[in-house]
Amino acid sequence: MTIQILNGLVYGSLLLVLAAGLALIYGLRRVVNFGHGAFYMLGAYAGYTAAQAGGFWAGLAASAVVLALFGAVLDRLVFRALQDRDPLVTVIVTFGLLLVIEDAVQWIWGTEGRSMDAPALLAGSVALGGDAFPVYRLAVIAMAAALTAALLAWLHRSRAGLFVRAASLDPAITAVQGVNTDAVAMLVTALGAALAGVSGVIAAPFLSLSPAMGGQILVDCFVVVVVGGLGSLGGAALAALLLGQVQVLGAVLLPDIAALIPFLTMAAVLLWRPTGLAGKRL
Amino acid sequence: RAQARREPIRVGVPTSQTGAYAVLGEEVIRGVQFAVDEANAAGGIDGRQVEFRIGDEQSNPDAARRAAERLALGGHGLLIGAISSASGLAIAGQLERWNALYVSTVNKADRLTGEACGRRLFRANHSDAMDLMVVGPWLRGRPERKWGICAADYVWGRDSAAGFTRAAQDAGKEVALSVFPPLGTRDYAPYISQLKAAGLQGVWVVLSGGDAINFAKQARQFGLSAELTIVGHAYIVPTTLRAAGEDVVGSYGVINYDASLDTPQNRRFVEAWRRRFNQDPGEYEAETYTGMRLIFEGVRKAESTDPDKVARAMNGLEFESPFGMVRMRAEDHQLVMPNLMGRVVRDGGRVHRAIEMTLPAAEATPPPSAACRMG
Amino acid sequence: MSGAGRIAAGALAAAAAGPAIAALVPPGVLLSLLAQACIYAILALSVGVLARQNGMVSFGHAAMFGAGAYLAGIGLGAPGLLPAEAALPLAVLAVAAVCFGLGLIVVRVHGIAFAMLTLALGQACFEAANKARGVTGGADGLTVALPREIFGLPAATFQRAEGMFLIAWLAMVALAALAALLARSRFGLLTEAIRENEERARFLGYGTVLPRAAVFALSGGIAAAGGVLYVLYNGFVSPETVHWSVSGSALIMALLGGTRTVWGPLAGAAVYFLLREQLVEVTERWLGLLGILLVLVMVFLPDGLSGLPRRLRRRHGAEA
Amino acid sequence: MILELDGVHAFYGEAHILHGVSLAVAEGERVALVGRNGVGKTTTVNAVLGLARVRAGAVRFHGAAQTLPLRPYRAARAGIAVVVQGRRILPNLTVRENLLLGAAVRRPGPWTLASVCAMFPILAERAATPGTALSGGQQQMLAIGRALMANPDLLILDEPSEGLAPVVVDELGEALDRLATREGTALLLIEQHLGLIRRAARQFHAMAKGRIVASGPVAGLDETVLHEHLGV
Amino acid sequence: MSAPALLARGLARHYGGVAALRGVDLDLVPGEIRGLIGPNGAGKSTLVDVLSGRAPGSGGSVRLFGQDITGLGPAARRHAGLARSFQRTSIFPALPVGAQLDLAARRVGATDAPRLLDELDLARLAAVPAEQTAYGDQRRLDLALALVGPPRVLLLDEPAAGLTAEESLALADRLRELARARGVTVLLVEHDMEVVFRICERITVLELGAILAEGTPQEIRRHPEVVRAYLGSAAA
Ligand SMILES: Nc1ncnc2c1ncn2[C@@H]1O[C@H](COP(=O)(O)OP(=O)(O)OP(=O)(O)O)[C@@H](O)[C@H]1O
Ligand SMILES: Nc1ncnc2c1ncn2[C@@H]1O[C@H](COP(=O)(O)OP(=O)(O)OP(=O)(O)O)[C@@H](O)[C@H]1O
Ligand SMILES: [Mg+2]
Ligand SMILES: [Mg+2]
Repeated sequence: MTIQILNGLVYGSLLLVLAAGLALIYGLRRVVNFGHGAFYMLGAYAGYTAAQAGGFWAGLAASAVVLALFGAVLDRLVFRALQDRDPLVTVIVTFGLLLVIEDAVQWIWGTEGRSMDAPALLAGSVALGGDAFPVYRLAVIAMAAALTAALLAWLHRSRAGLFVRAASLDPAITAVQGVNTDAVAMLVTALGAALAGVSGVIAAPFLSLSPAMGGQILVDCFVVVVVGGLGSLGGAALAALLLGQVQVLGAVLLPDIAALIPFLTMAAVLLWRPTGLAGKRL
Repeated sequence: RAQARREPIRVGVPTSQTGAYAVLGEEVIRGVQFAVDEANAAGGIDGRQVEFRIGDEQSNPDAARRAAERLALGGHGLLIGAISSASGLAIAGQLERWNALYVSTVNKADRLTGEACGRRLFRANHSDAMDLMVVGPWLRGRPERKWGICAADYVWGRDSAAGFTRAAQDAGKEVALSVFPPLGTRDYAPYISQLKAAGLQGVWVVLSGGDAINFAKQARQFGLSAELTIVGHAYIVPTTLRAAGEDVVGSYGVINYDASLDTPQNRRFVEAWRRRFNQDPGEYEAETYTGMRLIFEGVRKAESTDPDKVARAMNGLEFESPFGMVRMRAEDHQLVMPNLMGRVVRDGGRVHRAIEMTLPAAEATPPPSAACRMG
Repeated sequence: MSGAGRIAAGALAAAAAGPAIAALVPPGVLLSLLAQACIYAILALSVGVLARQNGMVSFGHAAMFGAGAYLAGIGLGAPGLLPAEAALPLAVLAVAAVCFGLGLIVVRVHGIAFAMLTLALGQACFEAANKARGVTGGADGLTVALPREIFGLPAATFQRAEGMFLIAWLAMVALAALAALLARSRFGLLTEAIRENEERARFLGYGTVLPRAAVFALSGGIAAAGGVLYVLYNGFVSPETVHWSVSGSALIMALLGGTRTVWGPLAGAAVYFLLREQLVEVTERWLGLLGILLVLVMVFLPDGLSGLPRRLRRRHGAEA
Repeated sequence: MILELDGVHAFYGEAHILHGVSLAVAEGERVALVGRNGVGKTTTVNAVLGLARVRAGAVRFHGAAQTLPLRPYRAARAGIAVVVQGRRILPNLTVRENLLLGAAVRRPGPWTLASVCAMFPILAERAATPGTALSGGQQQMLAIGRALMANPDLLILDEPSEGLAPVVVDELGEALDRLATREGTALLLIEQHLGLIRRAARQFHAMAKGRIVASGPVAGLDETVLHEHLGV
Repeated sequence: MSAPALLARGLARHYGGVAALRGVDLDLVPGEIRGLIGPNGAGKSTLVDVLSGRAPGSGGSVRLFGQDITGLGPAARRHAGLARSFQRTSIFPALPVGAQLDLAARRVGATDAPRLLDELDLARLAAVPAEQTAYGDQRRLDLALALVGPPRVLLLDEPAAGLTAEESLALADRLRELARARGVTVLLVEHDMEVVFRICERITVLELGAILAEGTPQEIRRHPEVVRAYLGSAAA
């Protein structure tokens, strides 16, 4: 059972990094980013290509940089133009982005699945409770924990973090205080996209790459962000870990409805607390 | 009359260019393309050139219906190549209305040649029932006694799991644990951990596409594939091998077709294919090619491209294919063909499949289903 | 009540346009596409009604659409049980009734969270359709054989493009007129008020849950009606019809058209559906192209297509 | 001049609200802007902030003409702080964080967390509670404190007395007076409360229908003028 | 003597650790206009919220003309004859001003909506969506939504805030008229002392969630505690 809890933690950690990006972008731009899964995929493929030349860590870095640039450009060209619009409009726009990215990835990398190796440093497995557990999976947990801690500290301890939180609550009033909210939003969208990219690379060594990978994980990611309370990072973290556990336990204990478990969890949480676990933003 | 003779043969290919099955769609298109080019290079079929047109079925039966409709009503009424069984079934219901025929080359659902069978509906690939026919004889020769099953949780996975369980019991084996991960599961770790903990000697894996790749990778990382025998249904296919070859070395599986199949027709086919694509043909490519050969022979026999007449001509038709001489059974429109069992091996740097057992066509094809009543 | 008169006149004119279109378009692929576009327009209409009256964005309407289709399909498949004339309306009513009950609970959730909740419920239906093989045929789908006659019309009428286009067109016009009348009614005004400020509506003495649930039920019923037509036309329904991507398409259609007007979603559905079909024809890279078009349209047309006339008029006015 | 509006025409969407408003506030000047509901007082502020669209005319900060459309953060960076109408406290930030946000432009000056809290002690008491958990009047104090944190050259207040208890209004009047005399901060005060206007402002402009219709010293705000523009 | 219009006993409410109301009693005679004043944060809005059913109280009971309405929701209280306005404007932003009043009137079978529109100078805005009107217009609309009927008991949370002095006085006169002619009972929370002193026969002063004083305007004006904590120069 310890192994299963650990398994749940691994998937939860991955979701956590991915969902953090989604929550950030939602917080700042009120954009329910349907393209987030596509960002994740794009990050994975970009990382894959870079990793072939320079190894896993180069892939990770490259993916973060490429996706951050992509996010910044997107924010400047599209999200900013949409900032005063009905948030629903942006849903369609991000859905459009999703189509464009998926198509582009298929075009560039083809439709066949690919796989990427874990870095040599983290290959192999360790004995845990008398059973082998891949080292890389433990590293995923560690990477996610470190990233989340850094992000939370930044948001709640730094001046920039204060501006980010303020801008996500009321951009107009924040701007009136002298904060360049456009720049803040661009930074945050870039950061959110980079997080998606990074999680794509983190996932690659154990979940493999395919043009469908983004769509599959997107729904889980939405579940996490909504269950956590829209735009709340702490809530999303909690929800990601919860979902990871619930999925594993569901697979083991209630196999017949395993596919429904994320949805049932979400429905249950929302009916109990309509605004999600955190109930407020950021 | 001479005019009519030169009328081209128009084949419609409603297949997945987008969506979950786009990879398979590429294979189908390669199979069609190859067959068409080969026929045209040989001066056409009875002097008729062959044309084909693709419609994107988007891995979705609703879109498949529209794609096929557009092809059929636009004059490409000889249809081939939809991916999912549901797409095949959605098309099957409309064939009369469109005056079209459909040859399945990927759909595996038994229903297609069972309850849903029809005058204009043909299958040139292996059904699920056929795949399970090879498992029994193979299991008998194996030492493993205690088996587990890991199957995708939908019709195909459930049917295959049930079939395997029956075959195992007939062979005097035990199925101790069955797990059914949902389709599109990303992380198989919880299932792998369960399989490991159950003290099994072998696992029957019913996963395809990205699911198969994920499972293969994770099974190796957790040491599952090293500990016990893995046997798969549509699992050790070329796409899995290309993406995760190292991870499936040593795994067994049903193989519907392999380039090493030893028939004279296949040797010719593989040689030409390699020249053209610089790689070996896989099952969907070979089966789609076979389906195209069926259409060509049907047209030749009917001396017409009218789908109605071609469909009639296909009944009981025997023709040469990479599988050897095969026959389109009139009772249920299933192509009677052999089936194989094999293993992934590495020799030198190359990872490929080696055939371990061949079940001849007569044994590999179960008798026609009683549920099929040809209209 | 001149407003209601206008709606009736508009509906009659639109209804009359149906046979005209059917006469102008040669039977074939295009007419079949138009018939399907009408069916999806009904689905988009249902999403639009919910968005307009309740301010609720559904990501699960494929479930109601699919439920209508499955229930009708199952009803038609068991002719001994029910005559088709009863099975079809019952399918719609059953979905509406379930939606009403569900609505009493789910309308407490707002905004994006509501969208996600409907997504969850929709996916639950998708899984159920996949799992309940005995009833639905599972992933391979349900093949439905129509009885010889339904409502006195030969089955072929429903399965041929000429027949289905007219039926779907008239159904679409009738349902849209119904939605428009609702929007103008006092009940419509009340639901809009609740949409705008639920708390204040309560302080004005209104219960807010029942009206919202009623709109949810109406919307579900409209979607189910679309589903019934779908299964009549295709003779087939599979879980993909219930998948969230269909809900997503319906939402895109509704928003593309604009949910401020009742007819917006209809226009959105027609444009989106036909555009997509056209792009699929033209290029293998249709997905990316569709994506780019969506982005451009939404960036440049804030209120969707239904905002276009007003924008044009304004531009015109500015020039004059 | 810290702030100059020159023939400004401002819009919300297509609605033309300001029809050529000209108005200037010099260093240390104390100006009141009065007028009935809906004449465009708030819109004038919003034009300065870029929250209403300026389509014609010029807006200058410290003599520098601003490019249009005006970005909302320009005014703050030019040393103009605003207490907006309706308070607009950020709900999930604490009282302290709301105040720190006011200091986003980091201008040096007498106003710090400590001195603002000295002026409104309740803000220190409730420093760690969310901003919207304050009562209406407390939120108004927070909004004023937030604006002061910017150490502005010009403080614009849009109906700051709304919701404040009479004693607090007295104190506010005194504080604004002090602010103007001791720190030399210029004031632009939009108010209905005559006592506060008299206390804090020296000049007035009266608005009607999107235009400035009268100006003069506050001392000269006699009954007839008031009745005409404010309806007293 | 008939039952009191509004009778509250021991009303309490906590926000986390903050006790916003600590056992407040209130008796309103039918047709009375009661002023409720007190420093910012004294608990006035909280009291209105508890009375109107917006926030659950953590103790105490409320009776409306003898009927126990303690457990009822806002809609039921409106039917029982209790209406309120909001300190933070609460209207229907996208709906036209006139339609909002119709809606409010219809539920209680009132016919005075058109007259109210006129009297509150909203008639010219009848077809304009509320979000496009000025702040003061929105404040008056909020007020109008509470006034239709008129209700038997009216809870007003700073109705004069954001109004011009002239409008405030007109409002005061109108409330007095309502009370006299229609017997409406009013609880008026207001910081504009001119309005309060003009129309209230009795005034309750709240501080720190408890009643500090109660009396006639003259008494309150002279109450040293009230002058120090609240009135300041307005006492003059
Ligand atoms: N978002 C908006 N869209 C369209 N028109 C608006 C909008 N906001 C305000 N208006 C209109 O602009 C005009 C001026 O409004 P403004 O808020 O500037 O008035 P004001 O003088 O500040 O009034 P008040 O004393 O009530 O605050 C009003 O007639 C109002 O109807
Ligand atoms: N949501 C909340 N969470 C925590 N504390 C709150 C909340 N709402 C109000 N309070 C506190 O309760 C107390 C009473 O607030 P209330 O709004 O009733 O005051 P008030 O008398 O209406 O003041 P004002 O005249 O400023 O409107 C205040 O100290 C306030 O800070
Ligand atoms: Mg104003
Ligand atoms: Mg208050």
